[in-house]
Amino acid sequence: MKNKFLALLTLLALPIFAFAEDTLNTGDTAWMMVSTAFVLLMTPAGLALFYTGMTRSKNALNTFTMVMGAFVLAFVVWIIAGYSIAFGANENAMLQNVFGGFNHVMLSGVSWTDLSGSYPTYVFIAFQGTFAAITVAIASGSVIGRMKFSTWMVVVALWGILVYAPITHMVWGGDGALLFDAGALDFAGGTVVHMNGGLAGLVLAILIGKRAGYNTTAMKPFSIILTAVGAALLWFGWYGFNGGSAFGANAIAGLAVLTTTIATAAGAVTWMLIEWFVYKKATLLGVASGIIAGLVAITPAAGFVDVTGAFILGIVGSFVAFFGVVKLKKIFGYDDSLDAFGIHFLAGLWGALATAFLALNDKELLWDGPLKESGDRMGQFWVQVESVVVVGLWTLIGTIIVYYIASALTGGARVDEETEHNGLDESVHGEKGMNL
Amino acid sequence: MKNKFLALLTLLALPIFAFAEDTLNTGDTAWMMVSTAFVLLMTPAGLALFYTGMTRSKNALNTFTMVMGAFVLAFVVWIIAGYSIAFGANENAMLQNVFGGFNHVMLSGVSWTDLSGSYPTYVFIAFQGTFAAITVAIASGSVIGRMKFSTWMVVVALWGILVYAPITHMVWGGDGALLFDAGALDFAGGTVVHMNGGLAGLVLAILIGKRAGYNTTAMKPFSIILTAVGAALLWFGWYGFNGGSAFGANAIAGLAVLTTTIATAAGAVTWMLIEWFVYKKATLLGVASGIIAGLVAITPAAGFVDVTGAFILGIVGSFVAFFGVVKLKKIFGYDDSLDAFGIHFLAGLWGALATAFLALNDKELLWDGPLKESGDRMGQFWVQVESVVVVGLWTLIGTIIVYYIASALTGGARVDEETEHNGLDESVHGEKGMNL
Amino acid sequence: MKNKFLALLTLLALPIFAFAEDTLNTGDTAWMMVSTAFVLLMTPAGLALFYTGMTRSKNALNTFTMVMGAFVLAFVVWIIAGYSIAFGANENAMLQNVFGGFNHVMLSGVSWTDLSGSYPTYVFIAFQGTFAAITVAIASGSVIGRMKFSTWMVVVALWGILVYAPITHMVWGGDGALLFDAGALDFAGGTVVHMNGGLAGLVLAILIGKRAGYNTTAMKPFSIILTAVGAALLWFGWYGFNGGSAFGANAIAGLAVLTTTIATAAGAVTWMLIEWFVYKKATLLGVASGIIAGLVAITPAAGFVDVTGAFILGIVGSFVAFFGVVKLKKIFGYDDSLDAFGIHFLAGLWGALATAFLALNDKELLWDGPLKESGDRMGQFWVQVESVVVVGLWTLIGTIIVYYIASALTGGARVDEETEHNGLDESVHGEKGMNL
Amino acid sequence: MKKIEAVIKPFKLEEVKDALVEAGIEGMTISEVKGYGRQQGHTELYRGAEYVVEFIPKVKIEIVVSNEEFANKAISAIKEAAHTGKIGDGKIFVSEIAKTVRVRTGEEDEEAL
Amino acid sequence: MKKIEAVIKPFKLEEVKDALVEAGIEGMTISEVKGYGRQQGHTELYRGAEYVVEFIPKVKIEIVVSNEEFANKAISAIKEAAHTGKIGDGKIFVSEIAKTVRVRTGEEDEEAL
Amino acid sequence: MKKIEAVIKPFKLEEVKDALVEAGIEGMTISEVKGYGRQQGHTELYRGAEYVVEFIPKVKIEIVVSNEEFANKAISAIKEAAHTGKIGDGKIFVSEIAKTVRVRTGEEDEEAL
Ligand SMILES: Nc1ncnc2c1ncn2[C@@H]1O[C@H](COP(=O)(O)OP(=O)(O)O)[C@@H](O)[C@H]1O
Ligand SMILES: Nc1ncnc2c1ncn2[C@@H]1O[C@H](COP(=O)(O)OP(=O)(O)O)[C@@H](O)[C@H]1O
Ligand SMILES: Nc1ncnc2c1ncn2[C@@H]1O[C@H](COP(=O)(O)OP(=O)(O)O)[C@@H](O)[C@H]1O
Repeated sequence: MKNKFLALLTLLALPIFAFAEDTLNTGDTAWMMVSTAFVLLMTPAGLALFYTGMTRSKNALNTFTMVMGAFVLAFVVWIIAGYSIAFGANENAMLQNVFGGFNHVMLSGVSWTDLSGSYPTYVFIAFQGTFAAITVAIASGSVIGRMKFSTWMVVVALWGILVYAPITHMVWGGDGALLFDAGALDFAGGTVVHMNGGLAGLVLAILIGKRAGYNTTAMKPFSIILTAVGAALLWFGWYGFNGGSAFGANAIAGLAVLTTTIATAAGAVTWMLIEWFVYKKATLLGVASGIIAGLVAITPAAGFVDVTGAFILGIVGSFVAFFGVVKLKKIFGYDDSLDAFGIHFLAGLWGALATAFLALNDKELLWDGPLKESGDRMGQFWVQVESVVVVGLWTLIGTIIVYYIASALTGGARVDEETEHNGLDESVHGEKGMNL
Repeated sequence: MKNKFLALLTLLALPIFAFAEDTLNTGDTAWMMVSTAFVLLMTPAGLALFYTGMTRSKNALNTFTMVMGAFVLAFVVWIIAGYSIAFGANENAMLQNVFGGFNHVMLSGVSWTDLSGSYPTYVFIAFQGTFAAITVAIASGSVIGRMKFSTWMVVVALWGILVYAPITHMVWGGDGALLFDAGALDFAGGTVVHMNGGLAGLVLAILIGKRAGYNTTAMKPFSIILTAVGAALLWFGWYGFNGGSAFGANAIAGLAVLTTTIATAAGAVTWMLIEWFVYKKATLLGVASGIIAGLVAITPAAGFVDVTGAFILGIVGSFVAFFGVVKLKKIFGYDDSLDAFGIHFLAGLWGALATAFLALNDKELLWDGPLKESGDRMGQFWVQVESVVVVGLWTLIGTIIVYYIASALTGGARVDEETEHNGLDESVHGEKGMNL
Repeated sequence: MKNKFLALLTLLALPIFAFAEDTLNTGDTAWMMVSTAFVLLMTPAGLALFYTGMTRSKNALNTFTMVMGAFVLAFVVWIIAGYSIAFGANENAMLQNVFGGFNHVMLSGVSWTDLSGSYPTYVFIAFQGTFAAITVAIASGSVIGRMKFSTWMVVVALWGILVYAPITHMVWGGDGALLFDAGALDFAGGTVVHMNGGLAGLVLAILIGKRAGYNTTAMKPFSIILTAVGAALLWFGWYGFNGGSAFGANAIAGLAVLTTTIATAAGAVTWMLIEWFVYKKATLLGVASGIIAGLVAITPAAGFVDVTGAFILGIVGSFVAFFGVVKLKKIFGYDDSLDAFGIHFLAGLWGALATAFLALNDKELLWDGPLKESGDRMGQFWVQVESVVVVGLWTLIGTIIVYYIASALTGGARVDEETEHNGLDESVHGEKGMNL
Repeated sequence: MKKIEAVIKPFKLEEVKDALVEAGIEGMTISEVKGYGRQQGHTELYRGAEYVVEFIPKVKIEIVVSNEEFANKAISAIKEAAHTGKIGDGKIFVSEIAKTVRVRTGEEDEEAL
Repeated sequence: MKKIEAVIKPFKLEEVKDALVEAGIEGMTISEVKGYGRQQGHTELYRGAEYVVEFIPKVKIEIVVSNEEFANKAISAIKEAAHTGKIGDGKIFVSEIAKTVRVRTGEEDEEAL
Repeated sequence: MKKIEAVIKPFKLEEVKDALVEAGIEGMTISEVKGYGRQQGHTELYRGAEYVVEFIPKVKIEIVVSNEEFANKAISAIKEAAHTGKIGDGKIFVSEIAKTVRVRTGEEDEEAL
């Protein structure tokens, strides 16, 4: 796959050289267009329902709007500049480490006839745009119920440029990009998407503070049925997310489809069992949470591991996320409203690190890096650690900056007390979730 | 693409001539089957939820049933005669302008081994059938809350034959068909589907009259969450609608996938901003409406325009639809219950006309017509105007005729006052939307 | 298609012989991955919503959890042993009739580079796993509202091994398998999935007994809107179910896509008309039921029949299921809560038998059997009867055994009276469906 | 002080509220209730199972007024505005209130209304 | 006239209604309420957060009858039909109604019931 | 016996309940109601159509106590706990109850509370 990226980048940077082997393959093109649609569905339907169901009824529409609004705005930002920063090839080698430049602002220099390997570059751009848009939408889960919608919109726009695009460049940006050169393995976005979005959520949650009544009043979810449907749609869309990250309808995509299903099913069964042992009850929210934990954990490894690896990733992923959601949050007392950090960051972190040990030592699957070159698993592990630390720090600092700018531009990030009491649906959007 | 149609039609009309180049391509076939499934999903799930969420709770099931019932009946009618009228080749040259004849009634003369270009003709028929079925379902949005279900079913059946099939023939019916010969550009159905369905809605709304209490009582939507989920599913399915209208997994499909995403995201952001400036609030219904406006506006142009064109279509599309929904309806006082006209007709009209100016002057993309032949944009504009006027008039007259026949056959089109008061769910269907 | 199965099995059994013709086709691979995702969506979203909407509000979460929990557990079981039993080639010829053996436990012996015809074997395994998982989930519909969740989980695990896997082996297990050798026609699972799941439901319903208050208190559905959305998602996913059962993006898949759409639309229109004549009302639950009846009826025949056959299967399928749901249940007095038997078993039975008479006598479509060999329809009919009887008996006996083991292991299968009164959501899962 | 409880048809709520406000009554509390009486409910239909819905949706209005005069005004206002002449129009019940307190100010009785 | 308000367990509603009708009472108004009392609620569980549900779903029945006799009939009917013997069976409260009006006809008091 | 009905702001329910329990009141019944009064509702917005929501969500608490003393305790508890000082804090109404029955035991009046 790395070769695909390379081919793509070369193509973009040096449009004069046409590669003989770059002809459109209809099967690959069909799969990548389908994958784009699948990943799209994950945000305004999957994630939106997943989060809306978990929020209190008075914030249900606000939650949905934060996710859907984030998606459309982030996608616009992606086309305007995000793509260029992420996948452009900067002539300055130093900058190329983290920043692809502005050559492709508004997709200038890209034509509908350009190919990215065996399918149109335009499809690659749309596909990657849905990744950019879901990542920031994930973060919304941590600040539900208290952030101004206007602040959130500014956060979304800035974050797409300052945090998401550079991180994507570092990991997937081709030759000269920091973590790409280091040989980090991140098949479909364990670091880029899940750790990134989950950590941004935590940072925002801490900066904006807890919801009024947190830990003293009951905050009951609107409807777990919506959450479960959201989880099912996320699962469905994730075939595009992981399968599409093989960039073609090939055997690696097939592997990703299978490992994704196994890890997810195993993660869900695990969460049910944990609940059964701890509470003597298996909840639907638990099954749904296990599904997401499994999906997140397999993401960085989907095209690298085998059946056993998939089972391990899913099972341990559920334990890690369960711990994050049930224990860690209580210990540190932050208010990660819908557990974006607890699930996406932690399971993503687990997957990213475990990939070093679980990836098959198979040169046809691996990307360049210590493991492929010399079967050096510990070397690969340190590269994974490096990528986790770099991404983590960038997100941490970037999100803090973005938060303060957004807060300043919109006169404070937090809604007033009465609005929070009455719920954001009424005051912020002037709508009601349900009129029976 | 026009060539694909031509090939198809020739194939149907002259089954003796086998084209050497007509072999099945698995990638194209996969994409067209996927597109068919995607477009199918748009009606009984996407549009049904979109409308059901916006209606009053007492009419929620009725709304859903009108959409789902319309879909299944219209599809049956399509197989029985619609396909033949739309895509048959009439031997009478005069009739061929508007009417493909009855040769393929019940798909007679079409075999499962026939190809339409590089994929099975049966897939083409199913794909087009989902277009026929969604078009009439769109119109239901204008008459919700007062039309008898039996009347509606008769309207659906007749309209599919008398209005939809001939219009499709005129625009996409191949050599000898009126607007096809004129060189109208309608990539995926701006005129055929959206203007057509939206105008039919308005006509029916005016003929049947306003809902009791219109403009004097509060008509609150059942649940905007359902509407938003519906919008997300519509967006998802639209990749089949626009992408599938390239009739293969090719670079044009890739272009359509990208422009569709851009216009939609831009339309949604625009609607949010308009609401923000006008009402100081961004609503979820607004974001959802902007999504649909963007999708409709790009439909006739999806495979013809570039990034800039997509932005313009989406942004202006939202302005036009906002104006239709918020102002025009008030000015003229018609009761277009769920704004089928305000959004589908107006944004479709805008897209159809703007295509003349925004389409790329690229012979590989364009269909035969003034723009392709001589780069004549004004010439192309007048062709677009012609197609808009012809389609508009046919719909107008056809829908009036259909309404009166249906009304006569079912003893009046409107439910009685008490039924309207109590809501159609209870009296017409004997069900309740929710039993908590 | 049978050839595909053969190729696959040979490949698995004799991995030394590499077939020159087995190269990966990207279009077929794309289609099979899409089909896998589509079928996946059918259970945790489609079927879960379909059933949840029909159940009483106090059991809504329990219903959703039973379906979603069944799916994830059954898939895990499928990977561990189900696949091996179903699609392994047993060296013992006697056992090979019903049981593929344990060679591929945990998918041992299968590599990500293996192909199943023209696409990866891993995709075939995932695809078939979604079939295994939906089948047992269907059965849950019969025992909703009274079975312990723990019992249900044990039933799911055992049933996947003892009932589903052997039946799949018998019908689709390749040379030497009982009904495969007999020449049974079951394109996509009329016997394997629908009769099987539906009958298992009935058996469980009878063994566990009726719900308290059955036939004396009103048991109103939670929300038919959810049921209708579920039906729409099932319809969508069914393109993967039936279309994917052509195992490639070919003309047979195209045929299946068209016949599936026709039978479903015809089934839905039929149910509406029946209700109209019987009750003077067309209900949304009726339309949704007709959709499922049509889908089930076409399943065994989707790639074998033509347009007329599809109409007949859908129309009669609706009559049969209507009879099952409205009359048969009353006559015999069993409590098939959500009509898994009434719809899936009966329409599946009808489809399986009718296939003998409606299948086209076209050697390119047919599988080996009396009809293909000698055009012998009555011979084919008796083969169909044989397969129905064998599958029926195996399910009957197997399900009884599974029930008693599960019941013993979990201290009785039925929840206590108070739990049943209060609804299973509260006591079993400790959650509420909706907090307004 | 008097308390007036009226059970009316839901779609009449708006009109009744307007009539009450016009009659000088500016506070009220409403709730969704279900009524059983002479009015026959409809039948619901789910896959061949028919359920007679005996409890019919109604709206209950509660108003506390300071004296008989206002009570009579309220009763007439409701009687008129809620009237359709068909079975199920509803009932009005009047009872005695001993004490009233306004939470915000602590004012009592007449002053609290 | 007397007003009887009874708070009962929801699943007993059907039986209580039948008992009342049998006792000759043909009009009533019900509403969904939540009760707090000795009966302990269950615990809800959401991702490790446990909420004790202290307010338990109940149904309130309101019946206005013309005299003591009917009131007693109603009370016995409810007492019997709503009884399970477990904590939380509910309470019956009786109070005085000064006036009744039937909206449809304008009839008053006993005639209105 | 006395019946206290209080209409309060929903988000104050928890506090009011706690205050009542502290005051020794251990049974109550609550319901969701909507209030109309001086407090102005918000505006809802659907595609350019603006609806003023005049009926504002409130919670009604009903408590029956055995005597004046408990009634006063309850009133003070509610007055304090439900107070925000802003319009719409709600009202408390007190009326007379003639009889109380506990369904589970058949106990009557004071004993039933
Ligand atoms: N005795 C009663 N006690 C309490 N509520 C009653 C009584 N009788 C009727 N109601 C309420 O009044 C409503 C209307 O009564 P109904 O007998 O249907 O019609 P009408 O008032 O026109 O005679 C009922 O639905 C019920 O809510
Ligand atoms: N003092 C009271 N005032 C109003 N309602 C009460 C009172 N006490 C109990 N209730 C209602 O009666 C219900 C049953 O009371 P509870 O104490 O749980 O059981 P029991 O009546 O069997 O002693 C409560 O849920 C509540 O709705
Ligand atoms: N006369 C009344 N009868 C019944 N309920 C009333 C009456 N007046 C007010 N209420 C209830 O009290 C609530 C608060 O009243 P409002 O006038 O808004 O504020 P405040 O009590 O602070 O003056 C209202 O929403 C309504 O539910």
